[in-house]
Amino acid sequence: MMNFPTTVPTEAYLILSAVLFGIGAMGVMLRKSALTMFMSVELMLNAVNLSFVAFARHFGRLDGQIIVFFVMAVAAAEVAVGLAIIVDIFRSRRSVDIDDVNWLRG
Amino acid sequence: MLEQLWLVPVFPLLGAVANLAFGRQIGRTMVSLIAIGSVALSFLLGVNAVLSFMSLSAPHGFQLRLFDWISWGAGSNAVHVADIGLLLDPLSSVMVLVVAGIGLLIHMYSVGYMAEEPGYARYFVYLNLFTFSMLVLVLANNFLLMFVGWELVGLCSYLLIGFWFTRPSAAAAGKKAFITNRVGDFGVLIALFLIWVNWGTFDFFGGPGGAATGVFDDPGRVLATQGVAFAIPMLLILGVTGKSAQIPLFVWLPDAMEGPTPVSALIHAATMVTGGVYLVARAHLLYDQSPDALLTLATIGALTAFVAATVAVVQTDIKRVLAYSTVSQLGFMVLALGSGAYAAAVFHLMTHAFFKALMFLGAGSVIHGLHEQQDLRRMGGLRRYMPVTTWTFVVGWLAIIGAPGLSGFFSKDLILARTFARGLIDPVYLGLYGLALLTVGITAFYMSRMVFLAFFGDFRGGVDDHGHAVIPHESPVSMLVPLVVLAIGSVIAGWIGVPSFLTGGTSPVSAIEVFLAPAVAATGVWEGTLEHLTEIVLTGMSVMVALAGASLAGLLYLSGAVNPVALAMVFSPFTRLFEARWYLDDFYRVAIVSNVARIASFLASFDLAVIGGSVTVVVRTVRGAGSVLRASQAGYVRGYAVTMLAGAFLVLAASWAFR
Amino acid sequence: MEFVVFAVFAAISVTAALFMVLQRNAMYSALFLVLNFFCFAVFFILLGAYFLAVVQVAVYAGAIMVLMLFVIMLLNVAYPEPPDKVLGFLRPFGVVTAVVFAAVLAGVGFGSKMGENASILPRISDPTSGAGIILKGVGAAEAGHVQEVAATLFSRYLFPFEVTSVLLLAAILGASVLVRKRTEHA
Amino acid sequence: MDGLPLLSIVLFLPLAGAVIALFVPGDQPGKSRRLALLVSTVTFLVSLLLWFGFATGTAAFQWEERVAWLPEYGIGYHLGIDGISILLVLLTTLMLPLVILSVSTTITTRVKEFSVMVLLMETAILGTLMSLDLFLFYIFFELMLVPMYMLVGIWGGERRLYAAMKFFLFTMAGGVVMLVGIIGLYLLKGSFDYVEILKAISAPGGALSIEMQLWLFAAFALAFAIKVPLFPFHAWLPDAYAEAPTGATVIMSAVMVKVGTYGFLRFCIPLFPTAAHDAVWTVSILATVGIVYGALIAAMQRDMKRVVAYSSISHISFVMLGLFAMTTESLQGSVLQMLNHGISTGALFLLVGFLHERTRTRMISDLGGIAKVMPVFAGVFTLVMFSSAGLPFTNGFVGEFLILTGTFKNAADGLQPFAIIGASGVVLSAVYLLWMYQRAMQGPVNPAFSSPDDEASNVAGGRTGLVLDDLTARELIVLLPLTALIIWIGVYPRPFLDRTAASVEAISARMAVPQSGVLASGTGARVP
Repeated sequence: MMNFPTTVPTEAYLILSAVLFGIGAMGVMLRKSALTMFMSVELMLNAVNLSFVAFARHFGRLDGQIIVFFVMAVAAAEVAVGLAIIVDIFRSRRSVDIDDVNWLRG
Repeated sequence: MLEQLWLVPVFPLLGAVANLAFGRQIGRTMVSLIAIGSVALSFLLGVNAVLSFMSLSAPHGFQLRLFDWISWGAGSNAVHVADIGLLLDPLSSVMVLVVAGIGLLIHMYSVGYMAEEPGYARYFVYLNLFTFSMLVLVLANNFLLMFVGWELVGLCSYLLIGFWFTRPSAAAAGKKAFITNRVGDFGVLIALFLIWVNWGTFDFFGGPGGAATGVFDDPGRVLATQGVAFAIPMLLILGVTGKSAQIPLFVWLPDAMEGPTPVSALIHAATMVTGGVYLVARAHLLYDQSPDALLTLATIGALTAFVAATVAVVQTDIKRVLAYSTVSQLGFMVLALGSGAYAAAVFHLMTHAFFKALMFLGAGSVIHGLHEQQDLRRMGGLRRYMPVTTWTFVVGWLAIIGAPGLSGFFSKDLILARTFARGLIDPVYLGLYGLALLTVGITAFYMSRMVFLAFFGDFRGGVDDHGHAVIPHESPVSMLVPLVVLAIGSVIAGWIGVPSFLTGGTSPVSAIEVFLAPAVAATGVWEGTLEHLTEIVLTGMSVMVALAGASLAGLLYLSGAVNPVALAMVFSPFTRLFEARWYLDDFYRVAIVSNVARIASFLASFDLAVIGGSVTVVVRTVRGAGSVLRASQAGYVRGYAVTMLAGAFLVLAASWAFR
Repeated sequence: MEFVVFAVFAAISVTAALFMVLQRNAMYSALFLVLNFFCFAVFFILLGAYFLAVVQVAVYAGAIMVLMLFVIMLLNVAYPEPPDKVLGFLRPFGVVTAVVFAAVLAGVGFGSKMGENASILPRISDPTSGAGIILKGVGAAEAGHVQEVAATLFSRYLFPFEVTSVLLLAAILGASVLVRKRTEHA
Repeated sequence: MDGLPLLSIVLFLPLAGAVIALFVPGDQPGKSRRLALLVSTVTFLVSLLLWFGFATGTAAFQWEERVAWLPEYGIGYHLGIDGISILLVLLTTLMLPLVILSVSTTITTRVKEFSVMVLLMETAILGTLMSLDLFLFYIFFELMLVPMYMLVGIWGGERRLYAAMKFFLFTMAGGVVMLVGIIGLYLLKGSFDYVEILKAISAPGGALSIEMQLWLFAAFALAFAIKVPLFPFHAWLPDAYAEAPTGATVIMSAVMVKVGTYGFLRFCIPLFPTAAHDAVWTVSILATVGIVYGALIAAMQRDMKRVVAYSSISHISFVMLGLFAMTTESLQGSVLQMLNHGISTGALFLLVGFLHERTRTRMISDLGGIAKVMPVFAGVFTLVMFSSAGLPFTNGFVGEFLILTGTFKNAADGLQPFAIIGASGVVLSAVYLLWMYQRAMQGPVNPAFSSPDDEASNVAGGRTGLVLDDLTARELIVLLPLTALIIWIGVYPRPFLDRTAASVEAISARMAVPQSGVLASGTGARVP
């Protein structure tokens, strides 16, 4: 039987967090659907949350957890406004393809 | 009553303010009453103040400080650059009486002269304002307040010359007068800086409430720095040449005749143009320090007197003859100042105020009677149509050419005598005396020419430019009364300066000089006095010269013995020079005005091209860089996401590498 | 035991994440994301953040994802994406960038050696210095209790907490303005 | 009254008004205009308390307010005024209601936004004048740009966007460099608080090294020189002044550019005395060039507004000359001249605006004989013109005379030539102003215009072309305070000079220019 550590080291959480963050980032870059991009952003946010909580345990302080609350609040706000924008774009373009939305071209 | 001195300038100011505020509503009678009443009150208070002042024992001057002006701080930190205060001394006494007195007469005259004028109230506002400003100028107790009056009279002059501002020539003349004066004021301004730096005060005299030591309490302070002792008088001379229309800045005065004639009489003959003379007389203690400055002044005066007289010979406009005559007479005053005979200058200033105002008003009466005709060639024989005007004018004529017994005789001879006396010490002055004597002859000539052409012979102006018949008529009584008063003044004003060789007094100087002495007596060592016999000879000479000039005019224009046109042909190089006014205007136009304009237009295009252009270059550069960079802004969200992530990656990698 | 749980759920979450990202159907992506959020809740429990775990399920898996699904169904765009025409080069480039980035992040995690002395972040040397809320001597397991969290949130972080409410209010207003039916003058 | 935070009230009243104005419905222009007028008037009335309560004879800051803001960076909310700022604060609070009242017939679109922007501008300007914290000062300094950009860009003339952008970029560029200077100063002295920094610098051994002073001085001076604008940084001015709507031009010329001169006096000179002293010649040359240059170019302009714009460069250069002569007289003159310039230039722009409103042209050649048609207008114009030309018994004379005398007095730095050349600017100002007056206001009446009285009078043909009414009651109300101040300051400037004296003397003492030719002990009076 392998000799598993009894507690999971903080590094493990950080690596997991990095991997999930990378996957999320990949989603933002690969997906053309605004909705899926949005979900990928949520995934990235959660990955960051994970490392905050891991650090909180590591340093024995609550501040990391508190930050997660704020991130969640921001995420909620972001989702509300972001989805509203997507709905708005869909109304005018009948599409959520992000590449159609390039009016800000310089 | 001396404490009420401040009311003397304030009344005209109140009159101006009242007419400015209500002049358009209250009707012409009220406007005239307010305007004349305020000046009359001012005159009466002035007389009263002068009498009170003379009754003081051994008076040098009376100083009345009114309120702080440019000053700040309190206690030991207080700084008094200048305060508002008045000074009454013999010099300002004479000036106040002249200004308020002549001013009063001209206000009265204007009622008739300007009766048909739409801008009636405006005219009297300006005239009252001028009286106020001139009184401030002569009553100020410090240089800065005097400069205020000095500038304000320039303003009023501008406003009144341009009174008929819809005439382009009037508007241009007003501007020319103001700007030319400003050039002169530039010199005064620098002189004021020097005074402040050297004395730390502008007060003429120290006294309670002001500086402990005034400029004139310690005029020798500048002797320590020789340059300053010369510079201040020279800079003030620049102002004098502007205000008193001397070479090289006299060009504005003939143009100033665009204004209404009473204005020409008051401002451009009797009072404002004598401001420069007053300034030098007031500051004579500074001039006494610098013989060089005095000589400059005398030379300017003599040359101006001569040049202006020669130009006057060829003028055909009655007002222009008088204008050049004024310049010439001011030249005499300045010559007197330059000779150190300040009292003589002030004396001539006073007599000149009477007879020149008289002649201007007479000319105004003529113009009025001829329906705005000013050309001498279309006058003639007016004595039959307007007798009062003619005979008062003749009095003025006799006074100015120096007919014995009249005012001009005494004052002009005093100047000649003093210049001659100075010449005994400094021979250059003998040359100036000769020039002045010649000018006396020319003066007699052109003045006689004018009188003969206008009032004698036959009337030549039967038809005006529009073909209407012109019948000359005498002016209304309101215009004639001032003429008569001034004519009387032109006769008797000189009697306060009768030389002692005629009165048989023991004093070497005349009564007016005695009176003025506390204020203007030269402090130098070289004020010469002459033997009575010498004075008699000099007087005889000047009378002879004047007689010769008048006789020549009689031959040319009265008897017709010599044809003036033929004579002019003989002297054509000279007449052309005179008619071109010695080319001074042309010189200014070519050498200064056009060059300044050229520089200015160059700078304007420079500003547009270089200063503005440099901005354009920067803008172009930025815009070019922007158009390169904008290619990267394709507007694709995912593209931005990649860029962001790549950037974050680079930052991380960099911090990893350089950890 | 803890490690085993961690390993299992780590594998699930990574797999779910990959499926989410690679899935062309938005509806399926959303469901995989929900699964992912549950995994995160488990990690929070492992890390002693019990209250957060509850909130994670309630807010993320509950509220946010319901909102998303609602929008997906509202817009009825659960069709497969068309192939990428405009930014085709992004596909390999994006994958590479994301992988490298994740690797770098993970490298940072490995290299930090936090088990010994922290090199990335400063360790609080003196717990009594009062620079923050320090857990009172007990194990980290107690740290996630509601009481502790609340005490911190409503004392030291009171002001940001209040500001957050403003943010949420702004989001509500913004969202309602954006999705409002256009009136005639638009 | 002592307990009230008077400065904060004056400072934020306009801002509060702007916020309230935002809630006025956009289709009720009259309401927002009246609101703006009311708020700015109340602000002015409150600021009068500052004027009357101001203690003379002390250089200390008055009505100081100090609240820690970001204490870890030494940033505080620190307000206070002294003799240097009191006049400008009053000028600002006076000009703004006048501007709002003056534009009611010209600004007819987006009135609400206009009112908001003008009120915002008032707070920004007052903030720069009251701030005693460099960070706070910088915020207000940059805040000034925003409303002014809008005012020019939205309500301006044909090339408004070009002018607005030019103005914005110029001032912004200067401001950013100043920010670097401010941060540099913070790094050296550990505070953004002006009073603290001044104290630290004045302490023995606390002075900055000369290299440091020069760099920081240059950073500050660039921002202010652009704002003033000092030659050759004036490229933004003619376009901005000419294209802006009259109200904005007045705010800019009368008030906003004073922040530049004020900044020189408040920051550049006291904080970096050695560098300032080294810059005396440079600034004097630029100022003197500006005086003559502006005057000559003004004479060449065909647009009345541009004449006034260039004349404004010429006149503000007098202020700069006086500031850097650093004698008591010249500084007093400069501080007063800042006020005078605001009054005279502001009034001139207002008058040109009123004329433009009627004639629909500003080209001098298209006018002519206006004085005949609009006599009251011409009268006021004459007064203001002569005030601008520095005629005695108007405000311009007192200021310019003090500046030139004080500059001349500074023989130690050899500034006499500058005073003399500067004095020639007095001549030139008469040239271009009178020339403009002659061509626009005098001469035969242009047949394109006629007076409303013409029908009654016997003018041939009666009314022709545009009928030009004389000044209305509203316009007279706008001009009355300005003309009254022109005369008041000209005849009795003492209340103004007294208020500035102590602060000015503190600065001139700090700079310690050797004063030549000071009167020695007297030798007795002669006049009884």
